[in-house]
Amino acid sequence: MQFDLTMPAQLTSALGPDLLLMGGAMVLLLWSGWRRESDEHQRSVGILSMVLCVLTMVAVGYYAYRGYTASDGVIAVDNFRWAADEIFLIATLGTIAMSLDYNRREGITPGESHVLLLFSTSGMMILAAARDLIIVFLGIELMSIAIYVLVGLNRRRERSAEGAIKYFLLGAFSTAFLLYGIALVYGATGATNFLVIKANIVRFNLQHSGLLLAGIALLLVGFGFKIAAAPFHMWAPDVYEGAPTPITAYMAAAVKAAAFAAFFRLWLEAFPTLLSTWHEAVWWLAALTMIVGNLVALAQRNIKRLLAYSSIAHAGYILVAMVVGTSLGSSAFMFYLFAYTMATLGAFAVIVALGRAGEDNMEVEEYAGLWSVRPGLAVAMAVFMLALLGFPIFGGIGFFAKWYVLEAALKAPFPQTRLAVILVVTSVVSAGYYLYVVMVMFMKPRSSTAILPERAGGWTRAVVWGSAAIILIFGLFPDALVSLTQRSTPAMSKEVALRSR
Amino acid sequence: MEPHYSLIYVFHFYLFGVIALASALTFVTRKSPVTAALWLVNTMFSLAALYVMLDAQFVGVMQVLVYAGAIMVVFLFVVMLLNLGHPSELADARGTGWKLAAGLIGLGLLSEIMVIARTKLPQQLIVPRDFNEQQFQKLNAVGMIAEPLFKDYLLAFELTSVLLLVAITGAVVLGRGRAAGAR
Amino acid sequence: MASFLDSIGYNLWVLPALLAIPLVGAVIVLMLPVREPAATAAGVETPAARQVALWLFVLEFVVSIGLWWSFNPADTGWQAPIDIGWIPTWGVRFTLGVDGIALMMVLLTTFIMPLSVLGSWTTIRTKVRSYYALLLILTTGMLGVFLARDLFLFYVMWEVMLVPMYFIIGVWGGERRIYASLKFFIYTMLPSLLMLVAIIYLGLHMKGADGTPDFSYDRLLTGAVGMPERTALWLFAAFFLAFAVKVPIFPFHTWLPDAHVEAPTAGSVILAGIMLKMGTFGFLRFALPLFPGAAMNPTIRMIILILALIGIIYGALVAMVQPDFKKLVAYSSVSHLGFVMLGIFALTLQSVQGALMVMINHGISTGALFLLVGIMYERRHSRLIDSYGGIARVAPMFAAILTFVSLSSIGLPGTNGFVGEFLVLIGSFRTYPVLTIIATTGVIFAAVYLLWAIQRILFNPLDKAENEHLTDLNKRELAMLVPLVAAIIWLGVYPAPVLRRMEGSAQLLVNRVERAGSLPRVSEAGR
Amino acid sequence: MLLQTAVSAASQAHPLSGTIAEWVWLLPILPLAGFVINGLLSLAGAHFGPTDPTAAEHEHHSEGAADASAISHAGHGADGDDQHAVKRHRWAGVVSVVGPGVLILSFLLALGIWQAMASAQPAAPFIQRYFSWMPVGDLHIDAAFQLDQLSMLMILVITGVGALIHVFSVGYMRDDPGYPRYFSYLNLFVFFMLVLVLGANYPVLFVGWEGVGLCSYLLIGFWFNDKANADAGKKAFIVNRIGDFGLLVAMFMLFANIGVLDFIGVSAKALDLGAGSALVTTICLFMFLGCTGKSAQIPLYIWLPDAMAGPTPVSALIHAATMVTAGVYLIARSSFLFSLSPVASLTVAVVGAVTAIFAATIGLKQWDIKKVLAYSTISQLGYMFVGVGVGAYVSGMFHLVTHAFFKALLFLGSGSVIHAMHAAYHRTHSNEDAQDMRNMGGLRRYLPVTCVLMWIATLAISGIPPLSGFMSKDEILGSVFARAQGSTLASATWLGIPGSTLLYIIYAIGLAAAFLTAVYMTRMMLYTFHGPARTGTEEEEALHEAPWIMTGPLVVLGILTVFGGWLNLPEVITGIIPLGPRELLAHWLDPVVGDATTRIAAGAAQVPASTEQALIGAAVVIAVAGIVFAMTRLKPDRLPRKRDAVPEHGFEGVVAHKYYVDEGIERTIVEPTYAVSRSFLWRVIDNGLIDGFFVNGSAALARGLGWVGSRLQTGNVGIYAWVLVVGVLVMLGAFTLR
Amino acid sequence: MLAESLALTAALFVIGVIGVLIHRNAIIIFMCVELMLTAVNLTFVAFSRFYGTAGQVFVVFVMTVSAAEAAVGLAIIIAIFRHRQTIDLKDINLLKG
Repeated sequence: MQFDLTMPAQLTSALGPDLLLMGGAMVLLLWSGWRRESDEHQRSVGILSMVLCVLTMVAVGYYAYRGYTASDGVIAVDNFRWAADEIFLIATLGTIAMSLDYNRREGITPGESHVLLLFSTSGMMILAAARDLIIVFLGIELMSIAIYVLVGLNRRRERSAEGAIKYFLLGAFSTAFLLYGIALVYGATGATNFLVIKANIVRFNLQHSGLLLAGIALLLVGFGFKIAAAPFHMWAPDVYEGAPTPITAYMAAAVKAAAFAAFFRLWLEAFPTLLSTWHEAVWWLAALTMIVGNLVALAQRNIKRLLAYSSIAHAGYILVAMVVGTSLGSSAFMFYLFAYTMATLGAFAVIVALGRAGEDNMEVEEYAGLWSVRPGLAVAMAVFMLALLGFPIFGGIGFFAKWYVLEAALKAPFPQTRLAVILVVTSVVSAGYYLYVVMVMFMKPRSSTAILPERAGGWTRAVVWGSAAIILIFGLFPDALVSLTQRSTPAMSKEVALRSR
Repeated sequence: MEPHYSLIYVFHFYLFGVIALASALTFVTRKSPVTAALWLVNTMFSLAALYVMLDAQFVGVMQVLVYAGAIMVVFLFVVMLLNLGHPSELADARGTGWKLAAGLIGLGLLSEIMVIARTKLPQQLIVPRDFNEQQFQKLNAVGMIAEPLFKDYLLAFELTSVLLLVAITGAVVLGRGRAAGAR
Repeated sequence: MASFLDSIGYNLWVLPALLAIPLVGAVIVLMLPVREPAATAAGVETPAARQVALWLFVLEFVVSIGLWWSFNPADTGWQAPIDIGWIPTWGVRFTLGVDGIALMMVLLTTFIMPLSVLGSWTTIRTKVRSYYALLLILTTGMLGVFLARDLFLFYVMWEVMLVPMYFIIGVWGGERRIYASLKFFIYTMLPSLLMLVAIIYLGLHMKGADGTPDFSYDRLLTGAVGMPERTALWLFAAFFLAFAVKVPIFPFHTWLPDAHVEAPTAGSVILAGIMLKMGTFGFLRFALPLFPGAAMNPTIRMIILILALIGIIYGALVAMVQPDFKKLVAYSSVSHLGFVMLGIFALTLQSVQGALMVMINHGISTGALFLLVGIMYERRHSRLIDSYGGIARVAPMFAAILTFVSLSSIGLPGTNGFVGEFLVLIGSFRTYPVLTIIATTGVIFAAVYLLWAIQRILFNPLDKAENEHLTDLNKRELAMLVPLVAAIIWLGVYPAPVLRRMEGSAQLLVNRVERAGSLPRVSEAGR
Repeated sequence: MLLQTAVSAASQAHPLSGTIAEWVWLLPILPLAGFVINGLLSLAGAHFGPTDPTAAEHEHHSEGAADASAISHAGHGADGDDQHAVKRHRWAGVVSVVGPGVLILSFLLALGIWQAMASAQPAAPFIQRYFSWMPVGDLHIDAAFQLDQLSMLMILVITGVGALIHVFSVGYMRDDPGYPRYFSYLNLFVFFMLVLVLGANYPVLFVGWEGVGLCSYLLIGFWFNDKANADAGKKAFIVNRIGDFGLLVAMFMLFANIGVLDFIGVSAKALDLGAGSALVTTICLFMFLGCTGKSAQIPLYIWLPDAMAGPTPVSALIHAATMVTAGVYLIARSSFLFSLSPVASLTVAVVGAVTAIFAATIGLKQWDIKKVLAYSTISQLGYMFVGVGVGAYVSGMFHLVTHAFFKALLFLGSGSVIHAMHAAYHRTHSNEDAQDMRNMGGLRRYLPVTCVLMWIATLAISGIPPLSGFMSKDEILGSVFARAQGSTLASATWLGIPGSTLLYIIYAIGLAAAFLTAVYMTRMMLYTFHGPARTGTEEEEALHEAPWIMTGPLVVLGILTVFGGWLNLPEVITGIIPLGPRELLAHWLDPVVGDATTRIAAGAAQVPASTEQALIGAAVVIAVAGIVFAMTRLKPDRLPRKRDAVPEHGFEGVVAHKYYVDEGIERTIVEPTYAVSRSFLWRVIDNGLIDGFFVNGSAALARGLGWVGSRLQTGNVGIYAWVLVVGVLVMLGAFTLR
Repeated sequence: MLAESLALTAALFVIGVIGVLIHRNAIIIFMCVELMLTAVNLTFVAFSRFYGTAGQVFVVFVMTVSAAEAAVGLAIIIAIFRHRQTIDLKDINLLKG
């Protein structure tokens, strides 16, 4: 079935899963305000939010299964969107599950926190669908504003507030650049719809329009900030450290994925004809991000900061898939996103599981000898670290993700061999800190004064083992996932690939 | 295809432009948040005037109401609430070296962005010169905004509603303060 | 024997079984109930784990030994082949097979592993289950490398080896184990990843009609020949680096002393005995046949040969001055593997066969040396040569075996060491006489460093009070050394069956590389 | 299958097939079995360690202490031959039977085979292939034995002299705690020595070649608890390895050029290398490098004097009679190569001659009785090389055999002396040196049999007719003289010197060395057996002749020394006095070396009988002169004891210190190698440059950059905004300023 | 007047950027960001003369977003003030490295 997006009813249908999530979130907002704030209430809201997530996942799956398409319009109805949605929803699910335990421990009682997550996720789903710069802008804002709040959610932690203000100020600052970019692109092409922009660029021969180029540059800045690409990454470590750990996981996994999804769609659907123009900039962005992220991560001793830099580095790897700018790039991108999301979620879930109230034990060294007291968590964390490192079998799917990106880079019309080499060399650097975590857990003796971490909550453990299982199982049999992602390319990008050759 | 503008129009355009720039410059150089806010309001007003001159009457009004009226008032409110006008808070700007560097960077940015001023817009896309005026005549100041807002940009409009809901919820969650946070 | 093996369909299941037994075994070992060290008679946590692991490795060896008879030396193709789809969308297949070269490496692996379990018998007291499980997983990885016929599978297996060894060194190793394990991991990972890039490039280069990449070794073998020279050079460089570090060739060797010294005994044995062979095996299986043009480029060949030569002499000289016996043995590996590299790149049938023999011999002799160092260490908690002296008097069996194994490492005729070195040198002389003469001086240095070391350990006055009560080998230690000694003699006196099994594959390799290497290259401009 | 039929086909054609010669494999296997039995017996006394060495370390402490201290006591005070018999090994009886027994059996078998060969008179060697050792492509190396007249001769010497020395050892070593180990090594040595001479190709020869080196190493370091002994063993092995390197290279060159390594194949294809070509010269020179190592010639002679650290019977067997002559054997065996290269042959002769005179001078100033014999051995080996060098292969081999007799006798005799001295000093718990001639003197009173036998040997080595040494040495000198005119050697030039001149010089050197030999041997005898006793009064009572099991072999060797010359009586002597059949050995060896000798001597002028007789006369006069010179000039009565001795000065000092060659090598080669390896290669290159700078340096660089990046992350949002804006500036510039 | 408008917006935007760079007071920085957004609004308005009223619609959206940001942003500023009694960014640097 094809939706006609000019008809409001059909537009609504095309937005079914998104609306389901938004509507459900509103109901839950009412429900969370209904009772006095308490931990039990927070949990009930959380569990209902998870149910809503699952329902939305089912809806997304159904839409994908039915293979709906749509006329050209403000939103896209394609597999790229559904795949991205599922990733966001999985991340949200994991985040809420962790939050249930985390909030109890930290005394965070507002049930609205879960609702805000849901709203943020709906913003992401909009982002994944958006084919209009204005929708992109609003999606980003919808997502971000909720996150600003969520970062500062832990009112007892000064760090939480500090993270919030840093994220907020810089986020608003970067939004201004993004918006300026949108304005300039609009000015140059007279349109905000991706497909029209592409058509107009070709039609009016705008490849060298200063307005357009400046606009693209500023858009790159805006997206670069959201995905935490160097040199627009500097907020990330501080904010990741300050935010409550489940929110950090959410930012590292879902927010980044959403920004990437919009970024990818915009670039592939609106500016494919300018490949040679933006190619070099994205190339440098990718290279710089990989280098900076991995190098600075080496100096980290705080596990959350370490993972923050690691996530910066991974943004660089994903950018490699972008540089390729082909459908192979986009399926590699989707595969990578999935792998990265699972590993990041799992790693943060371990951190949640091992945290103590007040989160003052975020040093990696705190995990010394973890293997002897919590062998399961230690092994799971090792799996996540190896997955992030991109190691086969033990790191499961992480290796295939890297493989796929490398394959995409080398298969590109202009093979990105040098970028691939940078990727692998910086990956080796990353071994320095991923293995540092593993080393501390397995090879350092447990200090006699160390406190035995409490047994983690059931939900958190479920996240840990769920993501570990997914990573390992797909790490042995990735074929189903590969063929899924091969179909999850933006609807228009086939043409792109052809033209860029 | 720039239309021909009357001298008086041009004069006023430049006048408000200069006021806006001057206020903005004064705004960024103030140390006191209150003074700064007031200079910013001044900039907003000048811009509102410019909007009106550019056939965006509704937006001009909104500028005054929303920006100058609501947003900036909230800013001032917070400044007052936190007692940020206190002299001890005023040594806020960075040193001269930083300022100079910032100015240089600003000049650099400006020179780069200025390519946009040289760009010609694609002629085929440009609506007739009196298009907005006609719309104004036909649909009045609100209607000419409302039509695209509720037709072409319905989705965006609905999203802004959700956005506001989120902002409110967020502000409440954050603002309930320590007392609420305690179990 | 062959007909019996046929009757049980041996060739159909042997290779997957070899990979599966250790994996299943690892699960079994991990599921054993934990027993605290204090509660067990031996003072070892969960002593059942080591028994189970030992019998699993014995089973593995028994299963693998059938290959000796089922292998047909006249057939130069893949034997006991397995071909299962794995990731069809990426054109990756799970293909296994043995040729003469892989056969010997597999047998070497399955032979060394049970002995290394015996070597860890009493030294590994904590986290015993994990230790043996890692050893088992490691075995799968190593066998996978030797058996893989798909470059993707090969790479996966190649990396899989790394993690268990990382943990074995890092958790059960010596004082500087953390440094050593990280160094080992990163040192090997960097070039491996570059090789990964090259593998992907190759796979894409060879893609089928439907655009799916193809990583099948056999297809790449024929397809890679027409590659432009520059491309081939770069790809060869990537493979070269990966293998060179593993070998290790001269300037890439510094991970080795650290890793060997810090690893627990079994770790050193496996590292030296099997894992170093991965590098040279990689050259034989991949780097040379895939890029004959690049490998046979006179300049490159000369550079590699000179590095091999430096490795032989330099490794020996540096080994000579090591105060730590384990480090000495580690550096001696650099020297020995230099001979292998010389043999491989001299590329005559004799030199390649010799290189293969040195690989096997080095596995046996150096494995035995590390076991002996472990035995010393267990008694005195010192690896320093100076802490010993004259112990032949109190530990005559130990002395006899150490002397014998050292002599085999020196390459005394009649032991395995001679056969390998002699064949390498006599073969290399045909193509590179001057280099070979220089390499032959390595024979002298080997005698210098090993004899000097064993003199200071076994002979000289028994002047340290601690050594006067040193105990001789016990029965377990004797049991793990005797098979090695027997292998040393067997391979030294009657290596012909081994040589005959490898000859077909070696000949094929030499022919292939020589033929392809001498073809006029397709120039960049000509395309 | 194929192989076996080939073997049978080849052997059926041979006259020796089907005879006792088929049992040739048993020759080396017997000593090997002895090695295994004795080796296991030597380990039978060992105790198994505890099941868990780490855990049980302390528990075992008290139990093992008594045992270990008993054993370790045995190790202390071992000094030279000064072994303190603490307790006889419990299997000593068995060992005494097995050790010499296998040798005697071997010798009997060898006699049987000799009998068969003597009757069959085969013209071609008898090849026995057992299995394919290293078959790789066109390289076929079989585990095969070759039985011909040359190897037969060697086998008889090895098993015969070997058996005598084994028997002697029973008496000499019986009280040593390492008795079974000693015999296992000795048996192993004989095994390898037989492999060496039986090998049908160079690689199999090389197995024996290195194997005997190994046994030499083990036996020199037999009393390993003394560092000097262990050092000496190691030195022997390493120096030999240098030689082996040459032999290896020679093999490589042979294979690379003619593709075969078995003796028959090489001799068939040797001409393909080109007579007199640089190639064949190079091969021969590399091979000769191997010989200099094994046979202690300049420049690789340095290990042999140190090798005297081993038990004296070992010195007799390995370092005098058999192993050290392997080089001579190799050249005789490779005569088909050396005869093609006059330059290489001349080199062999020159090196032999120089070694002969050089070692003889050092022998003049040695005080240790065994060291004198060691330098004497080096000197005599030099003669042998002169012989084979000038293409007189039979003469070389002849001297080899006679030398085996009289030098074994001398060594065993000195062993008898040391045995007595040692026992005496042991009785008085003295720490005096039992091997220093300054501590001896007048021993003829206590050791009459030994004294007489050693005098016979001394006269033999000095060249007094009709003893065996006279015959063989004279033949060599005669050959040199004969080849100096008209042979291929004489017409060749060596380093610009005409071969003819060179040969005359070599002849002169030979005579000079003969003089010196007579001098130092007489000196040794005088100081040891004559003059006043310097042993010490208390010790003198303990001095006595060795038991029959030691003197018995001495007597047999004495007989051989006297009559050994009959093996190859030269025509010039039989022409004067009909002592017996002439040139038996030359006829015997003719199938093996005949062609080569002919080739090298081609065109040599026939030396007139009168000249030959004059030469013999001169040689005898010189020998007698040497003895007389020593008798008259040396004053044994005035010799101080070792502890009262003053060091020599001037040239005498230099000679006493062996021309400081060991010290020179130590300073110029050994020490610099260690120093460079340690301080430069290991510390600077390995730890510093590669590991420190490149490996850890790059890691440190990455960490350093990371640290810097981490410092930039100051926590101040303003800075983040700055970085962001700079990024914007660059990004915008990249797009708009193009 | 397009060029003039665009130049003016660029200037205002850059002034906003400079403001962000030179100030340490969170509220003033936030105001500077508001100035930047306003400058962008002028761009939209300027283009709306050429491309129709859509540009003006965008301005409405931007204003809404500004308002929403203001609500959340000021709440965050109050929150940090509660902890630190200051909103000087120089002093808000617990998180670093």
